[in-house]
Amino acid sequence: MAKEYRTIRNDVALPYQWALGKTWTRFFDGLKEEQIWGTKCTHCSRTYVPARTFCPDCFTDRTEWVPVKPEGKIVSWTLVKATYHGQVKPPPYIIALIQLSGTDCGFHHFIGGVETENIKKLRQKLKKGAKVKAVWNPEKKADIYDIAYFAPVK
Amino acid sequence: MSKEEHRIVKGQVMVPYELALGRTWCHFFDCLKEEKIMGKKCRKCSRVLVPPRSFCPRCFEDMEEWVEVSQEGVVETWVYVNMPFFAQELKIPFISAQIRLDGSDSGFIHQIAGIDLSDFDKVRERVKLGDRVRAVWSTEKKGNILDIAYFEPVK
Amino acid sequence: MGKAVAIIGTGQTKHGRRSDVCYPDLVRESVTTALQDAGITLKDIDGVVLGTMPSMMEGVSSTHFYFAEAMGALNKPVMKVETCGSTGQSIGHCGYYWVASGMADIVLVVGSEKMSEGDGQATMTTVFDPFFQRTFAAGAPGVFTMQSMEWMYRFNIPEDKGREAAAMISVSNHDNAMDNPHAHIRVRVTMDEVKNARIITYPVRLLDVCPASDGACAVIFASEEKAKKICKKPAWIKGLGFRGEEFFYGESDKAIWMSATEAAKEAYKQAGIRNPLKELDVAEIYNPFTYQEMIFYECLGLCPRGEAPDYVLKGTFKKGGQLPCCPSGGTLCSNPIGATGLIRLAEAALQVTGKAGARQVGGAKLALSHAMGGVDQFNGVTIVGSKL
Amino acid sequence: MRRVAITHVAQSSGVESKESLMDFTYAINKEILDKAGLKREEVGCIIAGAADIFHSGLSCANAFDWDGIGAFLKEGSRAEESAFSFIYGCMRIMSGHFDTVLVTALVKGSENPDNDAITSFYGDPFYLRPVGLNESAVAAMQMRQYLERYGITEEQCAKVVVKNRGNALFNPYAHVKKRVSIKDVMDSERIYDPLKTLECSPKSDGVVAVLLASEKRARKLTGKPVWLTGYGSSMDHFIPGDRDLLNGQLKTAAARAYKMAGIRDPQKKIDVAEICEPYAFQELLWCEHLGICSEGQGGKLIDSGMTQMDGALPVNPSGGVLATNPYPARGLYRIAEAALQIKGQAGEHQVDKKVRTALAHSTHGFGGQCHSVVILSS
Repeated sequence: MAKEYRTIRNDVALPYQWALGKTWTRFFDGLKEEQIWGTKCTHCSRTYVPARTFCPDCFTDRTEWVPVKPEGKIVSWTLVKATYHGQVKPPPYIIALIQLSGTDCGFHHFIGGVETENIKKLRQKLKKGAKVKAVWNPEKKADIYDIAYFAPVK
Repeated sequence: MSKEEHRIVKGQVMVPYELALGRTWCHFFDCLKEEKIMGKKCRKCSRVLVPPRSFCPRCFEDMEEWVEVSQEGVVETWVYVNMPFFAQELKIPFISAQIRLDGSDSGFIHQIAGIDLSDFDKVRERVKLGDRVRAVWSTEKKGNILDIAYFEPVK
Repeated sequence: MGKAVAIIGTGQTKHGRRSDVCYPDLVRESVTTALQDAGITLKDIDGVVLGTMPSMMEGVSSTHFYFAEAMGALNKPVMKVETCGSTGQSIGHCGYYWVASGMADIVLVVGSEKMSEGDGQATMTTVFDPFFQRTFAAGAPGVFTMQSMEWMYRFNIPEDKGREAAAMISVSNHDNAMDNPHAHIRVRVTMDEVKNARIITYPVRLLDVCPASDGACAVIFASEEKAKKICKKPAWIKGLGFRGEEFFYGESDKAIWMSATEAAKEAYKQAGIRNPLKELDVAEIYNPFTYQEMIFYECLGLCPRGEAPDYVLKGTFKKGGQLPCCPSGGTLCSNPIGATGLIRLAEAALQVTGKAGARQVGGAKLALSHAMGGVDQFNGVTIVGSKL
Repeated sequence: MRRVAITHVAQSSGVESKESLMDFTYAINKEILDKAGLKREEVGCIIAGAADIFHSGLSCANAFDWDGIGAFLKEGSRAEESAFSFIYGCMRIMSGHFDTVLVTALVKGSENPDNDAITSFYGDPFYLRPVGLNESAVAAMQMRQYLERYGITEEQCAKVVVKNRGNALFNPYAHVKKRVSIKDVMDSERIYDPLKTLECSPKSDGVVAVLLASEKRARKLTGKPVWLTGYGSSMDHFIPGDRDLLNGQLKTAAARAYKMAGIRDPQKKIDVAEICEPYAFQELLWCEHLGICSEGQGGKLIDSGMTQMDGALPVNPSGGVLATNPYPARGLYRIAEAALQIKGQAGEHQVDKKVRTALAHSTHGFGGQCHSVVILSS
């Protein structure tokens, strides 16, 4: 054991089967077809992506499905170099907040197709408002990774 | 509802922790290695607790006095476990039991074995509440609770 | 007691295997129903309390974040209160204290669990400490069986008699659940079926054991002033108590079960109840296991120690008996853990307000609700009445 | 509404403890009861503040915590997030049911995986978690927006670290005690660019207990009761992308607390503030939202020296969360420290002015999804 005093290792491991529900089932099915779905609230007219069962602001389920273009602009991002248990992938990688065209919220995903070595160049490339476009995973599983990442548009 | 069944995503989560034993529990496990079961006695309420405590949860005073308790005791209750579940530590079937070790004032949780566990009806004949059992030690000690391999009925 | 507090609305999901909805949507179902029941909107809510079993049951941490919108908590003060299986009672208590403190007029309390998403027994096993007892743990059935065996031995209850009474409890709970549209398990069972069902952990058989359910429950608490304004028939909180014992199983006497006894005593004292069996009209007891329900009858002072099977066999706690217990079908027929204790409270409130539909106990004015949690460690009791 | 006072405070050091969590908890609870001259039995009600299994590896952690907090057969409960447990304790006294409540928050960060690993589980399993969000990642995105929108500089953020780690040198309970320079901070690894290692809080151990009492009892228990005069909390959207990360719910929480406390001008009225800043820039952003400075002025605030130990409104004289981060207990640590400042018992890190009103703040969740603000007064 690594510590100088006595400890016991307590690994908590558990299996899960998470229900997607109708809204997210449809959303992820959409990704498989290279279609991003959002929902628009008929009350406040805000469009949220991923699609929602109900409008988070109005608490109403009177929402309509709207197709969302797989492109948008960068709101914010971070280059991850930290490592930790259970990390989604080995660093470095970029997580971004992207506002997809026609939506009223930010969408979280990876940024790819860029060099991460030079942080100054990266900052130039990923300036606020920079346009990005979804790059689809050739192999689709109807999950969030069906979008491989978003890449800057030249 | 089954008609409207929507998709399910399967996953598994593992989170690692490393918990400190602290002085009291270290000493308890050290003593197990020497085939001694130690409890602690509260000077206020005089109860002897196994597993030992650094403090008495009732009197909220430090428990300072170590007491070796007997390796024999009385079965206060038990359960025959023959249902599997994820990440189960012991192989089924096993008997989980609460044993009042002589000289202690709390029930000690461990397993009863050393008898044929395959047939429950036979097990019921062998293990009864109020019966006496004694600790059987593992030959190889690791400083954990299974240094006591199990408790077996005293003939 | 401090300021008067009432329950002005309740909402429950259909409990069961709800793989048709994601977890937040399940929660929202109960909230929407409760708001409708109370005839108010989210604007009227001053604060939200959430609780689930504090565990990795669904693999999401700190679910008050995840459910922020679903429980209508956006821009609102929240509380997250959790005490294992007794969570449902504990969040009810928090709702009460929040209003009684004068910090809020109307508080929404939400409890939920989606057990089909995790592994119930494996999760429950992680409640045991990893130093001494987890190795020998066998989820909930293991503990409850040990407790029941100890209790029968202590009071010299013959095995056959215990078996007969436990079977009767199973039959009557299953019968009752037929009247409850929210219940998870809705099938009638016979004495023989219970007695011959598959053994889970002897003497406990499949039909002695609750299911693992998905479900949510929401209850709305209001101050006296608001309750009188909004609600024709509020259910008033008359008394409440919560107690816990030592962590390690075996350290305190589970056949006597002090935490249950003391929690009930405290609630009775506040409610001015001296003879609960006579004075209560209905009780919603947290009964994940038939045998355990009998221990509760004794701890809650509904019958003398060791005599629960006799009382059960003479029908005291059946529908139409002296004190009908779990007319909803109880935990035995639906157990979404984090919601279960709150469902007990909601059902008690429905009973004293005459809104319990087919499961209504005629003329019920005073009702007890209860939940248990941890490795037989915690007990919470809340008593509601039709009169202020 | 009955008045509630903090009568006593006890806290552990944030440094890694070799004791088991149970014994670690007991030591502090024993200490506070001894300080107050109370027996466990004499306390009306006991509330624990702890997180769920992800912060301890034990399901229903309240079960394990119960003995150490002295709650055997006591009326009690547990709230996740220690600021919640504090206000729940206060509610119990306000309700008239209890005259004394002991609130204890506890965690052993040293036993847990990294905060980043644990906070990943705040995310849902379909969207936020698989795209790698955790508290640090969201904070980093929040920071970039903050820098861009208001022209705050990274150096200004680094100054917060220099100040708080500097203050921590005088706090015997602080975890990380090492003076750092702006250059040290700027040169530390950019683990979540623009966030740097030294701008992120550590993972600490910590048990903190606060004894609450009704007015009558408080006056008997202590000569220096610290009164709760305001509280506010508020919850934001779950998905960070649904919010404006620079305009969150702290304003709402603060407005509620100020309204209750009758505070119109927080900058003038508040003498000292203990703010939950797991990431350096957040102290500046939160100060804006708390009305300690105006929008976009967080950088100027730190430059002005106003929040320094000897400034007009010292912020985090204890060293804050950047020095000591027992995650689910950190809110109660802020409250305890604020109370000590009012009592004049903060020792070497006592601010050099008369403290009448102190603010304590707690936050948890991605980018400050939930905030609590507590106002205490002499």
